[in-house]
Amino acid sequence: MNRIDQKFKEENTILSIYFSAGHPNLEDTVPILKQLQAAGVDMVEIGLPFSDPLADGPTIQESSTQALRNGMTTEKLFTQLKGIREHIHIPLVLMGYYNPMMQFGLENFCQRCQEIGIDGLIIPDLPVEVYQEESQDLFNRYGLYNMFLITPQTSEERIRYIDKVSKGFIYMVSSASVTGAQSAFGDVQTEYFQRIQDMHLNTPTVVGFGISNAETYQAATSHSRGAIIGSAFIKFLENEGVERIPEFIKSIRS
Amino acid sequence: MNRIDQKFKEENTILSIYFSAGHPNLEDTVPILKQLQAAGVDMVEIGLPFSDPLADGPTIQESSTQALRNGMTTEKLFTQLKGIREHIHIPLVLMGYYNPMMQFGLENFCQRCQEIGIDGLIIPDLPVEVYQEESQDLFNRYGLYNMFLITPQTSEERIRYIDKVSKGFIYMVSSASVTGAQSAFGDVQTEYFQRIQDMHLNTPTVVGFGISNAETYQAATSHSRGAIIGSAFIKFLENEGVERIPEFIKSIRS
Amino acid sequence: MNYNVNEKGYYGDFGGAYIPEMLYPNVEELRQNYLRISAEPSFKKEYDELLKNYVGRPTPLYFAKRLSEKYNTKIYLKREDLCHTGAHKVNNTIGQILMARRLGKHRIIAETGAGQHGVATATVCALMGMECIVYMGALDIKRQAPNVARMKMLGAEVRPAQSGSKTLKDATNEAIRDWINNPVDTHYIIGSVVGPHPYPDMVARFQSVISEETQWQLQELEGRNYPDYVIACVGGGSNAAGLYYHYLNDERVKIIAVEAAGKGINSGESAATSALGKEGIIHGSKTLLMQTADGQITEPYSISAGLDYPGVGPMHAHLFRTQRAEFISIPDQEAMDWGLTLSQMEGIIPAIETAHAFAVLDVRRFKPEEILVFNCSGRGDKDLDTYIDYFKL
Amino acid sequence: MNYNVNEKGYYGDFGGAYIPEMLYPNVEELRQNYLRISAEPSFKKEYDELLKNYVGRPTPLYFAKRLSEKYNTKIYLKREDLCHTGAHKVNNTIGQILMARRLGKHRIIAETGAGQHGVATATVCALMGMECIVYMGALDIKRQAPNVARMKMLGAEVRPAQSGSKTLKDATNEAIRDWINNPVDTHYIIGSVVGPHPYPDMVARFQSVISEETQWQLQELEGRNYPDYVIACVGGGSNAAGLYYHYLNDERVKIIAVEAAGKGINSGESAATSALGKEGIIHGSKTLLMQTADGQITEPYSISAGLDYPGVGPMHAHLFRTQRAEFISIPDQEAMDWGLTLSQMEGIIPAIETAHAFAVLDVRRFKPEEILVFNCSGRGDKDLDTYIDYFKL
Ligand SMILES: Cc1ncc(COP(=O)(O)O)c(C=O)c1O
Ligand SMILES: Cc1ncc(COP(=O)(O)O)c(C=O)c1O
Repeated sequence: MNRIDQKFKEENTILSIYFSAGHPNLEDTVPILKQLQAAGVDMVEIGLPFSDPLADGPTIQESSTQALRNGMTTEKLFTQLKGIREHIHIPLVLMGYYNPMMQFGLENFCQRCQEIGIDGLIIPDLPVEVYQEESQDLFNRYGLYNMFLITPQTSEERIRYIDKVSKGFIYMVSSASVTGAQSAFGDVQTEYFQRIQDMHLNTPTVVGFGISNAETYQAATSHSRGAIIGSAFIKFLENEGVERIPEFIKSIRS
Repeated sequence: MNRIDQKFKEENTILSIYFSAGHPNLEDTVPILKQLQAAGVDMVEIGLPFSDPLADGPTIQESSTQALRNGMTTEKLFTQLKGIREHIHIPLVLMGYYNPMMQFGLENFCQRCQEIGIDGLIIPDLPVEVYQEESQDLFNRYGLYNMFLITPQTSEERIRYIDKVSKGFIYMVSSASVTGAQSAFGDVQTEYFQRIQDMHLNTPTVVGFGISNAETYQAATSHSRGAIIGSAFIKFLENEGVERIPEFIKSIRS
Repeated sequence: MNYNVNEKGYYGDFGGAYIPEMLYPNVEELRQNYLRISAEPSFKKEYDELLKNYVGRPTPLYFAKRLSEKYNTKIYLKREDLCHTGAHKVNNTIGQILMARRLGKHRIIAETGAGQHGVATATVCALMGMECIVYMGALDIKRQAPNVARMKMLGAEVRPAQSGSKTLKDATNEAIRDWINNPVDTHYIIGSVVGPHPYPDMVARFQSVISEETQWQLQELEGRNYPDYVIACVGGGSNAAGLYYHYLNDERVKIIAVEAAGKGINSGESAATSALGKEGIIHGSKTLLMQTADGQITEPYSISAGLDYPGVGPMHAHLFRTQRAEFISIPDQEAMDWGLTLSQMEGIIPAIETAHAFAVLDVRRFKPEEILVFNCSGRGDKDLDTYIDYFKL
Repeated sequence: MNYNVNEKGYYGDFGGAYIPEMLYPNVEELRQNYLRISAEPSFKKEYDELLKNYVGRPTPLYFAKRLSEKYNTKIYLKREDLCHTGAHKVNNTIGQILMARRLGKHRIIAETGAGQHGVATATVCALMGMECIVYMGALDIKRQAPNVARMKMLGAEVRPAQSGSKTLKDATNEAIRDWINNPVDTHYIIGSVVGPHPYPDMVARFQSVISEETQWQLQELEGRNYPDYVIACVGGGSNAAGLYYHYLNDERVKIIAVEAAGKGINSGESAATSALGKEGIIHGSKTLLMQTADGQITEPYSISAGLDYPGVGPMHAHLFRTQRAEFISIPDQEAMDWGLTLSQMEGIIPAIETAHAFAVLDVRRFKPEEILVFNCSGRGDKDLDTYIDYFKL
């Protein structure tokens, strides 16, 4: 069974963390993963940095730019992650834009993911229709789940469609906004969470974008199966360093 | 008899000097006139300064601008010239643009000229046709001659016409060029002088523009009844001062 | 009354050719030939084709919807700003360069203030492969660097006028001097309806394409070929002359001329010739001009270089004196504000000259059914530095 | 072969809509409606009238006599430089603003590099009284001060893109982010035939008025409605797409696309996408783009800001791959020299982008009877500073 499915079976509420590989320092990838697992995080999205991350907010953009400056590449990331499964058992998702994957060679990319033990991919600029036409077969062949996003503007019809195509989880974008921390959710978001909850989808939903603290984590997970923290975690990393990751995780789950 | 006619009767070769009233210093007008007469000059053109002397070269322009800065006005000039005939007996011609005369009031202007004893006017921007229509009668009434210019481009027909209208002398522009000293005349100019001489006009011709030294004076007067020196005299005045005027005149007639 | 020029080159009391004898052959050659040449079919064909295929005529007659709503009247803009080189000036330079060629001239001179006429002249000279010298006040050369660069790009020589106050008036003097010095091979392309006859009439005729087009465009748009008002700014007066031309003798059409009041008519820094000027002679023409009691021409002032001229063309002096046109003067500040208003309400950044005309909307009332045609004489790109400075953009 | 877009939004291998889900509703709404809306009679009427009365269309098809003589072939210039705001860009922004209104949007965003598209967008927003935000690289804001001022004059807000290299690519990213953040009330006016389907097709259709006019103009001038060559510069490719459009499937017409070689194709400072690019995804479209082996998009370089883009539209990628079009790349120096040549031979100062296209005359031979149509995509006023610096004018 895919580790993602396994995790959603085992845990009621999933805490997932996003970080950009190669940031703050080029070789931080593995130490961060170890710290996160040790701190009890349920899942990790490893960001493959891209020069033009147009679906990301300023914090992730900057971490991505810094990672590239540090020398991060697709090949480099795969090299870092080689053998990672000797230490890391939680589900690992690679999150990146489509172009670097295409240039790496899509099949080659999938094969390397499989070798390493990557469980799934999130590719923000690969819409579901294109996925079905261009890459679904390939991803399946290498046992990779592809996760899709839904937003407050996604129509019910389309949500149902995405639900049908989805494996693993659905990434539920909290608001019509590129990623970036916010300190609380408003009524609009709560209503949206409720609306999705009431749809009783087959695929579990995980809320992302704007989760930054215990309060927002709480709010998100009361309507969904989990939450993904990105910007807030990256800012913490920058300010406090890899060693203090457990404190961050504790503050969320407190 | 008008002093101009008288002079052309008396003298075979006329040396006439132009200067801008009020330049180099506001009160130089009368001293300059006295020096010129004493030095044996036959006639003087007194320039009435104008802000936009578009038929003049740089030297005269600048002297004109300086004169205005010094405070020269039409009224001021008339005041300076009041009683001048007690000392000055050679013909005096006022040379100026039409607009300041219009503003002074054309009749008023003529009357003041007559009172002072001015013999004639040169108004570069008053063409002969307009003169005939607008001012001939008036000028006649106040005994003022109006002198016209001809240039190397003036057609024979037009020269004959101007000759018919003219009194005093015809101002023969030496070359197609705004005033400004040159050190010698070329073949083109000599041919032009000859051509005009061969027309045997009724009105005496005086060459102006580009007379700067004995040589050009010589060349001009060998084909005409006289020459007018402007720019060269003004430069001399600026550099050497009013007192040394006799030297300048001597250098021309040597 | 007839408001066109008479046979002797006068508009009522104004006009004529008060020129030095040195210019007589050139001006006379032009006077004797300009009507004949411009009536030749081959001339008309070449002129019309260049206006169409090169200049981009007809320029639109654009109904300004938002402005019309705001002022509750019908406002049309004659879009001379869309002409090649960015202003109406080129209508005239195209005509004159063709005239110059037919007169056998191969050297062109011009004066320029803001540089628009200089650019339009340099442009047609490049088009015809003719030598071009543009006189421009040394001060204006510094103030209008982009237009100087355009002229140089176009292969023209820009000669600084160092005399006087080193602005437009002096550049005109220098150009005239050049013409005096080069009487045979040179044609002087004057940039407005000023100068000795036949220039005011010739330039007005070349610019009259503006009202000629306006007639059929209005016919198409409004079912009648005349407006209630024609409104234009007046520097020398060429864009205004062009817009008024075919309506001069049509008393159904009211004429408004807008001059630059500068810092205010009584400030001593103004270019409102009709208010401040007296009859006199400037650049070969009897007209209204700003001058001292002693007849010295005064330096005008306007924030817009193209209106910064101490006279108006003789046609306009006549329209003023006969009250055929109403003259209104607009200070710098209102003109600048209108530059912004037109930009933000209609998406058209006008030349500051042009902006003056629109300020009429704030000082006169118009009826809802009245049709106003404004001459949008030029675009504001040349004025960006001034706008930037003024509005701290 | 058919070179138009197919139903799925692809030109051969290129095109599509590789967009984040957050953009799906907007892009999908556009995709479902753009053909229907632009076919509505009321839309066509409004669009055509604005092109005519506001933009100044038709733009002339000008026979460049001196250039034709020098190169011994028939050279026509399609005069998009005469459009209101100074380039072809406005054909598209007029269309898109009308589209946006019909989609009920009342807030407009755009990206801009040199500022031409930003000005064209700010212009139509002013015209319609709509809010306008233009994203522009912080570096470009400094380099293109006059166009920034024009946008501000027009009432637009210019927001600096501080990410990445602070130029066009980053401004586009910022605009996309804004759209993600404002999914309901905002329309994003993309400035070239780039971005996710239906943008490349929609923009090409709005620009296709260029070849539509060229057809009847050539018919009038040459008695046949097609030339032997259509030649245009390609940044994103919108002016080229407009000129090629009605000739895409007419094999009698040869297509030449001119890219910016910058300091030379192998210098590391170039924008010659066809020579240096590989298939990939940029700004939502699968196309050719300049990128590292690792798939990071590289910063392009060209002296002309409008060609300084690391990709080309998918139509052009397809024209290149199928060899329907010949791609030529021209270095900075030749382009600049052509800026001067066109100025001095025809009196037209071209945008530096535009100047690139003409350099084809030096690298290809044409026959005397062949008819070439160059797209004169924009005027060079925006580039004066660059010209001044480069030629020390
Ligand atoms: C745009 C524009 N409008 C008006 C003028 C004023 O000239 P005129 O009064 O001759 O139209 C100028 C002169 O440069 C100009 O550039
Ligand atoms: C005048 C001009 N030409 C060409 C371009 C390049 O754009 P495109 O390739 O979309 O026509 C630009 C872009 O700013 C431009 O301003």
